[in-house]
Amino acid sequence: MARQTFQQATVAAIAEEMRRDPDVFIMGEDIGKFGGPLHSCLGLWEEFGAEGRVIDTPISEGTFVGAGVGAAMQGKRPIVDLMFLEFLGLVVHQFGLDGGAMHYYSDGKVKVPMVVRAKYGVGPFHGHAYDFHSWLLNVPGVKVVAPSNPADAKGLMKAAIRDDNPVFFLEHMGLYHAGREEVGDGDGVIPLGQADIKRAGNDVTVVATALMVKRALAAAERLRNDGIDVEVLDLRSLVPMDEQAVLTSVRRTGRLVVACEAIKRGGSANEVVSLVAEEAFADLRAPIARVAPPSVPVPYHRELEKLYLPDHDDIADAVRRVMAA
Amino acid sequence: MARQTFQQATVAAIAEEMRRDPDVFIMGEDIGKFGGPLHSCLGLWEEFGAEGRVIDTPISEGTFVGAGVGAAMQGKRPIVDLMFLEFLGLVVHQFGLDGGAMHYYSDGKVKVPMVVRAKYGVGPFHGHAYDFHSWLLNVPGVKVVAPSNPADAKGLMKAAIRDDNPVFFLEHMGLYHAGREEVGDGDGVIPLGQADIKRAGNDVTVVATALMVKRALAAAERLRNDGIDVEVLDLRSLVPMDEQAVLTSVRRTGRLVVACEAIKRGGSANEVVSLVAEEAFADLRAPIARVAPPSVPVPYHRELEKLYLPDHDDIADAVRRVMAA
Amino acid sequence: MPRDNQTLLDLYRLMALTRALDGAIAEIDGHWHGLEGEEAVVAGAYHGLRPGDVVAPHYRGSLTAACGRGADLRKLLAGLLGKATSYNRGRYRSDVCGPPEFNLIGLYSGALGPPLAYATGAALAIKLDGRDDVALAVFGDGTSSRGDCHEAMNMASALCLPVVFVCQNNQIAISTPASDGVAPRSVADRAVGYGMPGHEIDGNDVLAVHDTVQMAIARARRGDGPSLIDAVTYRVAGHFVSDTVEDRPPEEIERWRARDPIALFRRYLVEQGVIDDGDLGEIDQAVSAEVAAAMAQAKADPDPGPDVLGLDRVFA
Amino acid sequence: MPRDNQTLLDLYRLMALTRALDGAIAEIDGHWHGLEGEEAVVAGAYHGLRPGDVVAPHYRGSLTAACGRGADLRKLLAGLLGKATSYNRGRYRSDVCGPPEFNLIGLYSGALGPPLAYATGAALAIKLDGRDDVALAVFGDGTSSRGDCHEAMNMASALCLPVVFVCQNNQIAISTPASDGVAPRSVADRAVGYGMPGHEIDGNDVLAVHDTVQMAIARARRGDGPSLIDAVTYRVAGHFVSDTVEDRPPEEIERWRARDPIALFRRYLVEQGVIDDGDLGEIDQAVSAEVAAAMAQAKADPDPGPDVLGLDRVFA
Ligand SMILES: Cc1ncc(C[n+]2csc(CCOP(=O)(O)OP(=O)(O)O)c2C)c(N)n1
Ligand SMILES: Cc1ncc(C[n+]2csc(CCOP(=O)(O)OP(=O)(O)O)c2C)c(N)n1
Ligand SMILES: [Mg+2]
Ligand SMILES: [Mg+2]
Repeated sequence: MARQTFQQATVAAIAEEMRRDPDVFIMGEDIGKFGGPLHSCLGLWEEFGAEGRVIDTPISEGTFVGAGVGAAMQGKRPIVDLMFLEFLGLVVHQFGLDGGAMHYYSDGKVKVPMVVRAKYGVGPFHGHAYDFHSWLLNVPGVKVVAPSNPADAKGLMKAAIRDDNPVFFLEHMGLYHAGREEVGDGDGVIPLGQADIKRAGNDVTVVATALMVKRALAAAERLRNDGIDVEVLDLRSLVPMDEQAVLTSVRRTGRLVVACEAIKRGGSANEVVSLVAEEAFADLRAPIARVAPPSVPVPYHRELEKLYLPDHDDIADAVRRVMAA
Repeated sequence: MARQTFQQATVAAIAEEMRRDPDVFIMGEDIGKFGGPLHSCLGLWEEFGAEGRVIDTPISEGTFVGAGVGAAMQGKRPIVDLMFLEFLGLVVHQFGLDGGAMHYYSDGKVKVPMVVRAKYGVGPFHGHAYDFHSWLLNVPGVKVVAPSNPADAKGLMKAAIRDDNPVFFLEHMGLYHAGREEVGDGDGVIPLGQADIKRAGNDVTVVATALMVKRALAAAERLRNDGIDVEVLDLRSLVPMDEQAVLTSVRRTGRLVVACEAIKRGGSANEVVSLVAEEAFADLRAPIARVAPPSVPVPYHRELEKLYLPDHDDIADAVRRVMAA
Repeated sequence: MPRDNQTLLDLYRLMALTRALDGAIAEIDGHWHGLEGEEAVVAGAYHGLRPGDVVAPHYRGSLTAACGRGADLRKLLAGLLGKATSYNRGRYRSDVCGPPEFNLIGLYSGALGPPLAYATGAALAIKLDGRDDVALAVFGDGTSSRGDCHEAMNMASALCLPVVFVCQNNQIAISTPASDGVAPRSVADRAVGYGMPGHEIDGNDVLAVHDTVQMAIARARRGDGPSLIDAVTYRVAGHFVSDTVEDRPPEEIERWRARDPIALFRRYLVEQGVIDDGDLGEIDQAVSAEVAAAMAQAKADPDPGPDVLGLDRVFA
Repeated sequence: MPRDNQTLLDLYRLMALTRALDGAIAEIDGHWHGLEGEEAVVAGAYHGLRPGDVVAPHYRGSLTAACGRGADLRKLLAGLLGKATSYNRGRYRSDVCGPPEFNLIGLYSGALGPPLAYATGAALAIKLDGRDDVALAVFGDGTSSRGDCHEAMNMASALCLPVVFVCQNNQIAISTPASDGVAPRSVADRAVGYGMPGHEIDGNDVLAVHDTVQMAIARARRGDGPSLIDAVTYRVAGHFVSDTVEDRPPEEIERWRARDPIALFRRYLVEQGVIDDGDLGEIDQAVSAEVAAAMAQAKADPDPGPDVLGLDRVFA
């Protein structure tokens, strides 16, 4: 066991997998000697650089992600550091439409085992916060992972690297260097598609990922004083989604709040809402509530940014609303 | 009045707007003398080509859409023919992230009045069917229009061209040459954000756009024989969405089915579901049902394609399900 | 460049097969993108590769690439019809996407350009694995305007990857002449900007194509990095079969028809005494018969059943 | 190229202002992307434009472009702090995105590359409207690897648009030397591939930059189409202020520091008898005072209130 930040745990997972499997390599901009923006690849160059397995690329997102697809088709297991999720629009065709379709269209003959990692989210790094992961739910054949803490980040990154499909791995900048937590040093793979109850409760289910899990937990603490017992369900991966875990929880609590950092309109929270509205309607005792930023671009001034991003108060308010309904 | 196909009505709207406003121009691949794939621009070259307002571009999607953004910033009103919606991933950054943010980030000083039109959908043209419009709901600042018939196509295209924002205009290839209908020759602008009840009914609300409207109407006819009275609500534009129309209808019928051609997971249908699950829960008498393709890439063989795409039977089944619940 | 008679005859056979396929498919598929006039580029480029080499063919010529690598004709044609006997059981079209078991990278979506990145990635894998295979990325003159082309060439050069870029330059993209869509006269002019060798060659001369591609492949195998070849030919056909819009001067089309690459090569083979007219005719007949038989079989092959939809087979 | 003393002094002033801003901002913003050493490129490129000309500056130098076009210093600095008095009331950052009322195109998302397309579109609008304005698109050496660069240059050439492309080539992208990220030695080598003039110039010589840009602008105004200029300079600063990773040889940095563009230009002005050292010092002081005053005001300016969030102001 070691105490590690989200960034350290993620890099540790990558390093361990690179040691385990010589087909794993990593590429992206400034990830070599420089260590990657925000230290996203710190130490990898020193250990694997000489083998040519840490590759600095030109600023050509579509093509280096596409090169990841092409290398994966040849049996390698590329990890591509996209730097920021904001650049998803520059690579979604290669990663998603093509990369996600190859296994199906080839009747199983092509596999595309690759991971694209990307930083995002409102945090100490002031910029590139856009959260467009929701698009990927509507692209067949790709998986989406969004850990909320260092230990999950490590276990999920290992699973992502070992997965035989294109996996998009979200690294929240508000969590990245936000403190150390215990992280196992063993293999500790966390299978994709297993949600985790971060706090058990009986009155209402709050479904969240990444930073919103932290905020939901903070909201839950406050709501305890109001006598409201909140269950916080961390999806961990959005595709595949642990639908059973969501349904089981909501069937028990009868109430659902979904918190998400993507703007509300068209965000991935909608998938959770729709699942429950279709499958657990009979058990619902109150309207479902979404907590998400308004449908505006992320504003710049820190005070506006605060207004933009849901915090524990917003989540708590939504919980109170569904409790009162 | 004239009897026109969807394609003819759309081109007529463009021609009329180009006559009305010299700032309107159109660009894209092979839209000049060639007339555009599937005749998407037939006749425009002959009338406006000499003025340089019908511009053939190199195969550079991101850049010609970006050039549309840049020209719009200068006060022009570009229409960009993207050819196929399948190429959205090549332009979503320029059109959506940047184009959609400029008005907000500039505090209203920049306007980006442009239309990107794109063909898509399972139809007689065998290929490029992918429907990824749902992404755009999660991008601040862009509008999304998806007409279901020639008259709507004309009125909505006019509104899109006159709109001061980036508008994505969907042209379904299954509707494109699928028969003539009466289309007014007057100005007949249909404001974006006004849904249309294509069939009034009391038992269940079916919300749809584009080809799914046609199929929902066919389902409604069949369900009449079962004594089920279906209301078919055509959203016409997904952003802005006519939330009031949806809520009013569902509050009356108490039941909702949403039909959509995008794959189910993460599709725009979810936004309608979420709206209702949040705002009209008390009036819902049954679980909500989504009707959408499975989360696989569009298969090639026509029989597989048929299995993939929801038809009137699939919609009717969903209606029966929510009626029985 | 030394070449034996077998190579010459194989090249001829691949050109003849390409033409025979073209004719047979045009009869059944109004949307077929014919390649009359471009056979020298595709045969010259796709003949003589090793199994470990990876090819991302231009869509127009994709079937020739598959044939050149040993794919089964009947299965390919079944793939055109979406039959259950095709390489992917009808899930996807074979005319733009070859069977990956032959190290072919296809258009998995319909977008031109991105496959250049996939080929570049294949070359990266080859380099990482220390193989001396190469990747061959073929693209049209129209496609050369996509940013993918620039990024792939620049990156292949920066990382010194074994890729050979070939422009199947038929001087038109749907209706847009290369002179309007591609700013310079020759795509090969771009090579200097990437610090790689650039070759502009006669794309109707199958030996020029074959020799130049093989030379560039040899360079790549040696670890000396990428090359760019601009093989200038002409699309005698329409954009696709039922494309009736034709704005090019008839004389221009006729001039190129007169330079038909198959006729040119026939003349060469006979003049060089490699083969006589009669034996060439026999090759033509054999190829046509092969295509006809494969087509008849493919047509008779079963359609895919609902199980092929495979809702649970998206993820590996 | 004929130039009057006023132009020379204006160029000097813009360089001095750039440096003064650089120092003042570095003190308050650890994430500021400094441009010590690159002042000649930005001053040379952004001085002398007409109001109707449209500029998409490289992000590093965006403030200089705004100043060169007449934007208010205090408002710009307020924009760095997100204050309510900034051009957009705190909704967006001014360091990478200039006020559009000065015909500036900024980075509205953080992605480098797409603004080249927006500039190309502005040039298209200019051409459609029959204006003789131009668009100026400036980008870094690293950014030159993006497909956007290729597509914009190719399209501008194909449509003969009035765009001047300038590479602010500081020979590095974050940590990646141009030699690794940009395959050829000179970005100007790409011009031949687009059939446009290419110029490689000394980016530390403000007059070389100004003259070459103005020449290319004149060409564009005449309707003769785009040009590409590679202005080779050096990023003496780190990638951003708190960037402590430095892998370049100290001698290399020192060599370029010795070629400091401001010092070079000072020497020239004095040698040519345009101005003496004392008067130059006065300009420096005036500029510093102006920056200090604007910064003090900006700091004291109010933060935006919740109304600025403007949930209903996304759509026009
Ligand atoms: C990214 C992209 N844009 C547009 C198209 C539509 N399209 C299909 S074929 C074609 C022409 C391609 O021209 P070229 O590369 O010269 O190939 P050719 O058809 O001449 O063989 C176009 C534009 C596409 N498939 N992909
Ligand atoms: C499309 C895109 N990729 C990556 C980045 C991250 N990034 C910010 S600055 C920078 C370096 C850019 O290099 P260059 O164009 O040479 O400009 P310089 O920083 O040297 O002025 C990078 C990679 C970005 N902003 N946009
Ligand atoms: Mg072509
Ligand atoms: Mg640079």
